[in-house]
Amino acid sequence: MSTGTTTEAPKMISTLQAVNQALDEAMANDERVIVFGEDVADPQGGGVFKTSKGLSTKYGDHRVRSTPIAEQAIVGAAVGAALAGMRPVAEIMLMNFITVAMDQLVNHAAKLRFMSGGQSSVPLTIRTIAGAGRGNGGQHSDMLEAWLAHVPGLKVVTASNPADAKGLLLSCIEDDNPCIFIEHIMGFQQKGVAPPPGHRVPLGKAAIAREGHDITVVSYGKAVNDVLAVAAALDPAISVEVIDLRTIAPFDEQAILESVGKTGRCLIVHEAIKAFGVGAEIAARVQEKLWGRLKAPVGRVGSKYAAVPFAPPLEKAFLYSQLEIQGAIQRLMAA
Amino acid sequence: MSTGTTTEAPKMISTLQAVNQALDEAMANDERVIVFGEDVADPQGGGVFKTSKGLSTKYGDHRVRSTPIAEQAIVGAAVGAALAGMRPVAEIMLMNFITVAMDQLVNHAAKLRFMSGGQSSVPLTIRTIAGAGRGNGGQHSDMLEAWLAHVPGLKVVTASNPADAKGLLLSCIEDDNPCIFIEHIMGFQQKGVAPPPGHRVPLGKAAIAREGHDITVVSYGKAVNDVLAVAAALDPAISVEVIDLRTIAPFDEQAILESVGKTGRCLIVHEAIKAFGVGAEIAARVQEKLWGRLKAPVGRVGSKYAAVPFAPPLEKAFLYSQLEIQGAIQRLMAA
Amino acid sequence: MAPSAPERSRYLDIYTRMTRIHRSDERFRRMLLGGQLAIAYYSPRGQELLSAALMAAVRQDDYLVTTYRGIHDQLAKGIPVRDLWAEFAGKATGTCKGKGGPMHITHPETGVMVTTGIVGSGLPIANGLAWASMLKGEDRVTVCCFGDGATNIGAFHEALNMASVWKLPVVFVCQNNRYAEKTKFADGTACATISDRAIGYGLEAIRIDGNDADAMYDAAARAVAKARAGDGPSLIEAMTFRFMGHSFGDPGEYIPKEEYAAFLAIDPVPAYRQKLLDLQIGEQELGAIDAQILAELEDAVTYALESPYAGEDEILKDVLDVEITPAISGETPFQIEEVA
Amino acid sequence: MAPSAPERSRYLDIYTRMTRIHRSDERFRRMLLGGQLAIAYYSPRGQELLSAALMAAVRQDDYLVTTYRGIHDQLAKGIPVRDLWAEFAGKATGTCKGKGGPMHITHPETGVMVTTGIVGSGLPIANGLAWASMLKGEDRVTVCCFGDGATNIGAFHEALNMASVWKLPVVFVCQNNRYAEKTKFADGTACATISDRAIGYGLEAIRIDGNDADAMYDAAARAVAKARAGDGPSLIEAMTFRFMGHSFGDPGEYIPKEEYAAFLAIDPVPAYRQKLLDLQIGEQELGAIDAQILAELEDAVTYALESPYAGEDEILKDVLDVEITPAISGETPFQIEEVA
Ligand SMILES: Cc1ncc(C[n+]2csc(CCOP(=O)(O)OP(=O)(O)O)c2C)c(N)n1
Ligand SMILES: Cc1ncc(C[n+]2csc(CCOP(=O)(O)OP(=O)(O)O)c2C)c(N)n1
Ligand SMILES: [Mg+2]
Ligand SMILES: [Mg+2]
Repeated sequence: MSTGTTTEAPKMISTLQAVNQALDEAMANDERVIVFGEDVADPQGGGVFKTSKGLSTKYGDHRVRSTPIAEQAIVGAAVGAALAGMRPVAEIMLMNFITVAMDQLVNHAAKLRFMSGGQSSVPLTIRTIAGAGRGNGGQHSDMLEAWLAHVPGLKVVTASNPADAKGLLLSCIEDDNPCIFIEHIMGFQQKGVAPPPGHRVPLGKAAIAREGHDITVVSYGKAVNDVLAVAAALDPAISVEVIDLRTIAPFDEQAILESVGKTGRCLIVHEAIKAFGVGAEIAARVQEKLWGRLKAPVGRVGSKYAAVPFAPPLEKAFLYSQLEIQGAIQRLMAA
Repeated sequence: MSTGTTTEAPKMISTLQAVNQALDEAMANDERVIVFGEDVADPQGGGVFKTSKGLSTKYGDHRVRSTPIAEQAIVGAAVGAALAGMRPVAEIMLMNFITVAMDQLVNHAAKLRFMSGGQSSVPLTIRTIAGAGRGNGGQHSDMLEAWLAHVPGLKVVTASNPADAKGLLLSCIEDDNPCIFIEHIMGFQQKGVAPPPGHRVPLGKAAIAREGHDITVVSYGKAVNDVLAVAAALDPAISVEVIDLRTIAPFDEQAILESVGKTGRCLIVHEAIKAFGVGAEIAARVQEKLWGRLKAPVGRVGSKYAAVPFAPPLEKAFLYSQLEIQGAIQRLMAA
Repeated sequence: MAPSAPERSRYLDIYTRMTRIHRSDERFRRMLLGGQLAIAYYSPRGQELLSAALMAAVRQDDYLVTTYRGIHDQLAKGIPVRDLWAEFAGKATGTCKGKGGPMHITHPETGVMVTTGIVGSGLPIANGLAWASMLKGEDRVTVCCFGDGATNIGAFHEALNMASVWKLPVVFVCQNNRYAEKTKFADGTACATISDRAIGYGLEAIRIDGNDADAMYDAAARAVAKARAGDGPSLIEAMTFRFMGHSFGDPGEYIPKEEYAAFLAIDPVPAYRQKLLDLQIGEQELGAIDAQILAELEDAVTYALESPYAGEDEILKDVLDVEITPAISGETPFQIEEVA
Repeated sequence: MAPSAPERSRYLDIYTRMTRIHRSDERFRRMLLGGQLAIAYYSPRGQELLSAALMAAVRQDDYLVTTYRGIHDQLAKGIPVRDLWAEFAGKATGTCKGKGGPMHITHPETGVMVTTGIVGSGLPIANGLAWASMLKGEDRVTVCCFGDGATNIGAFHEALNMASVWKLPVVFVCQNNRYAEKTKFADGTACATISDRAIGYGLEAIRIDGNDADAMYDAAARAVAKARAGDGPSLIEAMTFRFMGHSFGDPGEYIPKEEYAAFLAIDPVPAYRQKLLDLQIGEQELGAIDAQILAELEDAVTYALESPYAGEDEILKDVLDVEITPAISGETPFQIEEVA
């Protein structure tokens, strides 16, 4: 305890801890919350990334369960449990594995409220780990959020820092709609200020991660940190406003339009490939809704049009880079 | 046979016949072509939509096979057969069922050429039927082309008329890349001029379906016909140029930019929902590459942000309409 | 030998459910033929008694997951005929306001939680429902119906394995009508019987004549009791036959004439009526049930046809738990000017 | 009793394959520990002999589909050590120019068609390869390796059923090492043995000690001969054990000490060497093989470490059959100006 005048260093946590704490608090707050996925229980190590470590010991193996390797069964169990009033939080170990479970997510989780005429509610959360940078190659590194964003009925959420990870994941679990919460594989060790107990980050609301007046850069997840680094490097020559989307779909259109309305320039940055990515939707809306008020075309930075390669230099070449972000900002400033 | 001067009425075929003929010709031309899917052989009726009728009788049940209900096994068999040098043409009865086979398409078909460093080639074609309008409800009516377009390594193709259907499907089968060929459920009975034997429509090339100078409307598949109807109705008040994309991904950017460069206005129309759809990518590119040369924002028309409802009036309300296309054109002309 | 009083009342209960299905189905097909309705329709003709006997062994608060060919299951489970008919007709008064339609019937009041149009997808969801009951300490059982063709798809496999490992209170009922669309059982399925697959899931399985009401009822009652007692899932393979092809309009040329004739000779619907007559349950009593059901049906048809469709604004509702706004959907509202 | 000449040469062949795997694996782990390589690595330690004996029963032009834990299969199938090492190191000289990496090895020259990182996904692809051979009238067989955990996923089920209905020339080999990541067999799998599942696919299945080279070889030879003769697929459940955890760095705390110790006592690698010594195959002969393999390995390590990476322009290649242009990818090339 502080004895008075000296300011203590804020307590820091990692994203890994944030996710773990969010699951822990959600389970403590609401006994309808159940956690399951491959190897998530403690006898199996508490998840390959240890995100659920300690939970099965604390809450019992009836509420925290390791599953067979069967993603359709996992997401299906989440759909069924949610229909019956539980708050299932299922882990799909890596986002590429969601490709075997899209039916349950898209044809069922997303549609049952609508198709039942509002009788059914599917308050499930799917946590999944995604992203390149670890040399995991073509089948373990994809960012597929654009698919899910294209599905009415789903919410797609991701965080750029530990406090948001905790607050957003808790909001997903408490939300009455099916939510997909994406964690970046390279972000688990990222440290940040620990949020106070009870912290929530509302879904559907973007954050101004940095204020500026020359250009708005919209991003989400891990990429926000790259954008912030570039923004800092460009300061004061170019004053960059950074919007952290937090909820990718449905996204906070108003926050984007307000910011770009002010700066007149917009760049979208994400790790997923550019073609048909999330940036396309944002660009399409911004150019339409701010017609005549833009000083430059809306720009986009994404990773290359390829599968994610294995070799480190190729993986690096595949990924968007801070240099590309910077170049895009400069190009838009010069337009 | 014509005896001389009188012009004969051109021979007409339906899209159903066009697809059937394309499969027939492909099988006749190249014995590596094999056709399979649920109920596609003649003892099972030649496909629920009869697209493969007659083929198993003509080419034998070793080359035309009805499969178990197992879409992962179907697409996987296509991947394997293609790797071994065949030209598999597999049917996924309805596009919503592709949700259980995305892994094979995305993690395997699309990536094996790249991940093998160019050693593997996966020349498969997946035909699938999609679209609303028949009261088939939420799980049988989706247009999911935007997902596939977001996957490097896949080509996504669709036709707006019988001749194109035949020429494009043949091109897909002959192409060395994995191709998804989408047939609209409401389009099978559409009639059009029969193409001459040997007819091919190149992949990656759009068609100017109608010339005009006031505004460019980009569309694909069945929606092209709606756009053409609106364009005709607006003529001569507004001169609409209509681009039929034919290949959705990778699309013919040059054709779009040339047309919009000329007209200065662009609207994209598709049946899939607007948010995060194919139109977003086109809009994002057009506004960027034609910056300063547009007379209006790039507009989009799509279906509503919802699952496809069952009741006829609701399904109609869900779908984009000719009236909406017309309204969007008028709005862009007034901008 | 005359049945005991409880038996008698069960027979009548099953007869009532069967008749309700049978008459509804008949009437649907008549209306489709007459053009008064135009929907994709998967007739359960031939599978009525199976469902009637199965659901007689189940509580109304037990959960049901079924498929596009589900009207027999839904009526047998207890969805009021009016509500179901109105949904089939796409009306605002239907179970799902016309938004789901015949392939997507939900009616939580009678435990009908999911009707899926995706082959095999109901099984994983059934597991989730059952797991929830288990966690809540309820003794509710989940019944999951599907066809023979569905047993070849991955979801079937994943779900049966998980249900068994987790000892979930599910009763999986394969209504084996010997055809999947137009594919004969053996042309798509590599095993002789679906029950052969149960050993691969450490599951108790039983294969019965699903058109024998006693066999069906007994198998269901045993499986339900087992699940209710916390002793885990079972698989019932109920053999049956469908007389009307895969969907309305399918003439079924792929069914050998002799096979069809053989099953027609043992059509469960007249056979069950005859059985009850043989058991000294009088024509009068059955006739009263028939009449009551026909009246109920007339009322439902009128209700369905006369009910209004839901308004177009329903498109914006039930997508999320809040109404969809242009900012969510990316819509650009604009004025439509009519062109001359 | 001394082995016959053909037996003798087979034993030596298997010994050579086993040793090549064993030494490569050992060396990989040493380099990972030493930081000379940094890759996700799934050691086949304990499964070397299984693969060596299996591939000895297979022709080089037979197809192989395997998984992330595939280095034993790949080396046993004949991929040159150099090429494989270079790919593991991500180099331009690797089998896949470094674009695939260890989890995605392809080497058509030796029949290695697909290595998948998606559990279970290899089985449907194996069917397609086998079907192609059948259609071409080739007598090529497709061998498909996967783990015990993979038998719980849908693709396994769909593929085995289709292979059986279509009588495809595939040999499915389940390398049952008793763990799927950190999950014990029985905690994820509802049947006592994987072979129990075969009846559900009308498949011939055999369960053997995969670490017994003779049993493994015989089972494989029989299944391969059957497939080659056009008599359809088989399932081999080869029991084994992995000593190094799921992936490099996994200490394997979830494996009971006694279980581990019991398997270590029958470690197939030293056991097979001893067996050959017992069969009067001299230390000298084996030593010569050892030495040759160590030399081959040294060469491969040097080659892998000294080879260059592929150039960044490889990103644009092999995505489609043509090079990717900005018009395809939607890229906007622009000048990057350095900032102070
Ligand atoms: C995943 C998927 N694939 C294909 C279909 C198309 N389809 C609808 S019903 C059906 C046949 C199902 O047969 P079965 O399981 O035996 O049920 P039945 O219709 O005989 O009751 C098929 C293939 C589908 N709805 N879903
Ligand atoms: C579809 C899918 N789900 C999950 C994973 C993560 N994963 C990789 S290996 C593995 C365990 C597989 O176990 P097993 O099949 O027994 O093979 P082993 O590793 O023991 O050789 C899991 C769950 C994956 N790669 N793909
Ligand atoms: Mg059936
Ligand atoms: Mg294993």
